[in-house]
Amino acid sequence: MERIYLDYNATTPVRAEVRDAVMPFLNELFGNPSSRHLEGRQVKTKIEAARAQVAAAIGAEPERVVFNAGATEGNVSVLRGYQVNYKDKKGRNHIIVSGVEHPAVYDTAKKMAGEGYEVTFVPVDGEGNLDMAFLKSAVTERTGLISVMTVNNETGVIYPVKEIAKIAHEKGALFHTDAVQAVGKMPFDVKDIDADFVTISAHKFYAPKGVGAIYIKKGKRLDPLLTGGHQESNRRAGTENVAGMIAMGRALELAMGEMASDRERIGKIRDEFERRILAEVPHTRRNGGENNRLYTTSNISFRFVEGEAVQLKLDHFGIAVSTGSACSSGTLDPSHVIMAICNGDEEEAHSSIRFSFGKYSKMEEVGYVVDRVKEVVAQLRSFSPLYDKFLSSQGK
Amino acid sequence: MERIYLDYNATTPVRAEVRDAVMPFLNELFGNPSSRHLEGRQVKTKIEAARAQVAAAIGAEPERVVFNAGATEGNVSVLRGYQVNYKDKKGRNHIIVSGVEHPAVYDTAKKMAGEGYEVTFVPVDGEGNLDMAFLKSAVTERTGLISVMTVNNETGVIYPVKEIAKIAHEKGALFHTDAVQAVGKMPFDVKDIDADFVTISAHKFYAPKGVGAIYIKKGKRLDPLLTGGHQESNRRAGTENVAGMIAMGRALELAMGEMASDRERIGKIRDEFERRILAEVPHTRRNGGENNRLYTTSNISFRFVEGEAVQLKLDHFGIAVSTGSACSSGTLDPSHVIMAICNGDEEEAHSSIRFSFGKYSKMEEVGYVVDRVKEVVAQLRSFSPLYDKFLSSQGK
Amino acid sequence: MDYTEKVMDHFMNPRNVGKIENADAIAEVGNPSCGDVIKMYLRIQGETIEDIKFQTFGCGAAIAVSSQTTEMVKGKSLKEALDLTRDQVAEELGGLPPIKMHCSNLAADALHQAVKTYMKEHGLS
Amino acid sequence: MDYTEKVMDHFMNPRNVGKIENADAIAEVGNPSCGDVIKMYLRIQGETIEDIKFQTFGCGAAIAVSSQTTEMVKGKSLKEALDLTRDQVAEELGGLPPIKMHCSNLAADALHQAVKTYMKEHGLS
Ligand SMILES: Cc1ncc(COP(=O)(O)O)c(C=O)c1O
Ligand SMILES: Cc1ncc(COP(=O)(O)O)c(C=O)c1O
Repeated sequence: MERIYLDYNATTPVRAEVRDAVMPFLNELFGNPSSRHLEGRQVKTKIEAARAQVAAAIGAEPERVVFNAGATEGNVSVLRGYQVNYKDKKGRNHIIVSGVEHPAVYDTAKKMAGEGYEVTFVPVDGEGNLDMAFLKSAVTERTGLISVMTVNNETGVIYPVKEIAKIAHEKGALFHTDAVQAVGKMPFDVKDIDADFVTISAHKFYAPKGVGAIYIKKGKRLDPLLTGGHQESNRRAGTENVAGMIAMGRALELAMGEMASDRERIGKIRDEFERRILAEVPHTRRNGGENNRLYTTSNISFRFVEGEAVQLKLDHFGIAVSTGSACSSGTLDPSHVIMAICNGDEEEAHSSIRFSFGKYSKMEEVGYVVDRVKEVVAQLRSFSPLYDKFLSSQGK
Repeated sequence: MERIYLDYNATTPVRAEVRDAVMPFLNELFGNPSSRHLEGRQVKTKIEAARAQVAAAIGAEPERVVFNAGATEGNVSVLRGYQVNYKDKKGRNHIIVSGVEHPAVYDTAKKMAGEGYEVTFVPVDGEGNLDMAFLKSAVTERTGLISVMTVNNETGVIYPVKEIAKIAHEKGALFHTDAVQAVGKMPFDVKDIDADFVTISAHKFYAPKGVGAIYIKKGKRLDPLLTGGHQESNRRAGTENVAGMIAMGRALELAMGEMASDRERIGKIRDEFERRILAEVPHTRRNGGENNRLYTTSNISFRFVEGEAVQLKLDHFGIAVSTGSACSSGTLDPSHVIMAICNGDEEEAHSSIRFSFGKYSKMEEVGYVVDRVKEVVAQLRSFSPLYDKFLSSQGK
Repeated sequence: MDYTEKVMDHFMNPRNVGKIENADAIAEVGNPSCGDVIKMYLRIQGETIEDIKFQTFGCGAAIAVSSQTTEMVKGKSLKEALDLTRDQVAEELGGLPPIKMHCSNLAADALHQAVKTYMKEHGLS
Repeated sequence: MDYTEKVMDHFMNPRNVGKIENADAIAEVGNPSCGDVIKMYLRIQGETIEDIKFQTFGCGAAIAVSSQTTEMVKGKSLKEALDLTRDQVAEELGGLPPIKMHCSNLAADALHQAVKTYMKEHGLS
């Protein structure tokens, strides 16, 4: 049986058109873009075209796009590098990040807190929405950077980045958004948001892993993380991942043309799936408010059973899903995101599963997936001591 | 006519076997290696196999190899991260680097000098050899790191890294070598050298650009540059460049099998080329001693003419070479490497051309290249005011 | 993080799941906030574990470890049950991912706790 | 760093290269350590540049700029030569890479220096 992949938020397959675009760069177009000879110049021209494609997809000027090795590098670059915009560097060492950021922001900010930065984490409510009043009152004249993601990777919750950018700017702070889960999937315009820095990652929109980009607003700077080479206009040293850049440009170009129809089609599948799960599997809870969520994602807690067990059994039935984020799979703790949204109810946090849909998802698969989820959850509950206790407490 | 590529030190084409190895990862093997489902686990297994291939090529245990986005990231990671090995961090903020390092080390070290580190640059002589007495006397109890490349990218000069590692260790300093131009081309063994850190880059040995690795000796650590993900055993966060890693492993595996014969064959071509150039073009100088040099590289100064002009004309005749390093092409200054070796004679430095040979170089091409070099240099000299002055001074 | 075939077998087809009504000994270890709760039910005849069942809330490893543990002590003496170590269980399963060795490998603890309580209550030693 | 077709044409086929024996005016600018030396030789008749030649040590841009400059002033008056700017030369070439605008675009300087010296020596103004 064909497997059913429902982990598009973790990564996506490389689409055929993108693969085709890349092939010449694994063949005859092999020059180093920094080389002045024909082999180099040819490639240079192509990576500049890819830069223009990426820029167009986010409403930026091409020269404001800096390619890198992915959004982890992007996020770290922004957090580590933003201070160069402030003459009095010491005066702006307060950063504000949401409590549901990806580890590349969240853990990096935590580390910075141990290095003399003042870091404020903004909490979310049970639907995953940011406490905006808290955020507003946290901004001071010493705040240098506010970093809030556009779309959460675990829940799909969308954040009011335009409003937050305004709050930041009113106090002279810079605004960064990790737009990894947004770009290529929903309309996103750096100018409309008025973001100072934006990070994106190619492998979330059907291009290969290990390439991404930062948008840096005109007039703003980042102290480069990688030094010792003039590449990317002195903003990111190192021989370019040429094939990756080409792929990223092409993938975004394609994504732009298909965004509206994907949104419609994939959203319907996700909605139908979620409706059925919540209706047919008892003791479930959606993590993240129903609205104000990206159409790709459904994060569900199945009470009394542990997420990994559900995920493993579904895997056995040919269905790929994830517990929290793939990125936290090196630890045993539930992700800080789900913990935040579960209001500290760790049991519910341990019971969460993320289903994320994408280009190759089919409505016809929903029935099979729902049936398997029902079966797996029922089976695991049949010997769950927590479920047993719950039943007893209900007098059953 | 087919072009003749003589810029293998800048970058290499992806070889067919490597391309073949990569293809499945741009197709069905698309999972995120951090994912626990089948799609993820399959890929995880493969990147671990690639790690073992890389490790085998440098005599390391697989778990000591950390993949990254290339040697620029690798070099910066080492320079920025080594202090974590010293309890008294402030006590070991002296670093020693050679005066002929790649900008990723050289410029980064310069930047660190402006940030409170004490940095010593070790000079080279007219043949490109390190002043070992200077180096020895520069090491103190406060020296934390010595970084000397294994092979220079511009001249091919080979450095006595084993000896330098010993000098470092005697004073309790760590030793790093940028082995980008050595690994895959000549025998290289981290244990024999007793290096603490080694950086390598895939695109120098017929794999794609934008992927590399660091070797970190057992018991040694680097404070990670990229944080916020457990990848690479918490040593380098970020979704992996899977295709790149696979390519790198396969390319090194192939390189190991072919190293001896390549060395023999390519070395003969380089030697014949160099012999003829030095014999047939007057007023030339080899940058780098004749022996103790990698068999791939020939760096020649053509007095009275400027390097870029020579390079451009050769490009027009279908021959790709470089002036200094591709990496310094963003500036107009001759590279610090060639300057160092020319003993500050900037005219000679401006006149240097690097010819670097590789797998697809052919002995039959030497004649054509030598003829074109002769023609181009003669033509440019015909209207060089410096040549004119020289002739007058000779009474001609 | 790969599980061995044997872990997967015990996980997919856990042996001895459920409760024993009027069990002679019961013990529960772990707690939901750690992601693992293991409850053991024992029927004891003399010094022999006549029957054993478990309920587990936890990951694949926790379930497999519970199942494997019950198999290893069913029909064995209380003394043998006390001698069984976590490491023996893990070994019998062909190993566990390092990250799972500590947290999810709780079944032996639950077993020991149940047996010890039983022995105390029945004046055994 | 791409050169325009016209730059490449002047670079590959430079016009007016060489020296003029017994030139009426000569000037040299730049120095080898900058990577560019441009030397201009002028033959002047009355107020007209009858002939002009150059020698250049330098990159592609330096050579193209030299060649282009000589073409632009050959047969022109000294005044016109003095009015010619570096930017006009670059523009006539269809532009130069930004990094080359300053360093390699020295030919107009050499020309001006030669013309000014000539005018001083001949009491022109
Ligand atoms: C000696 C040396 N070190 C470092 C680098 C930089 O590595 P990368 O191109 O992977 O950034 C290069 C080549 O570019 C090199 O030749
Ligand atoms: C929201 C978000 N930010 C950052 C990242 C990290 O990006 P990358 O995988 O390119 O390192 C991810 C995904 O892994 C993500 O979902």
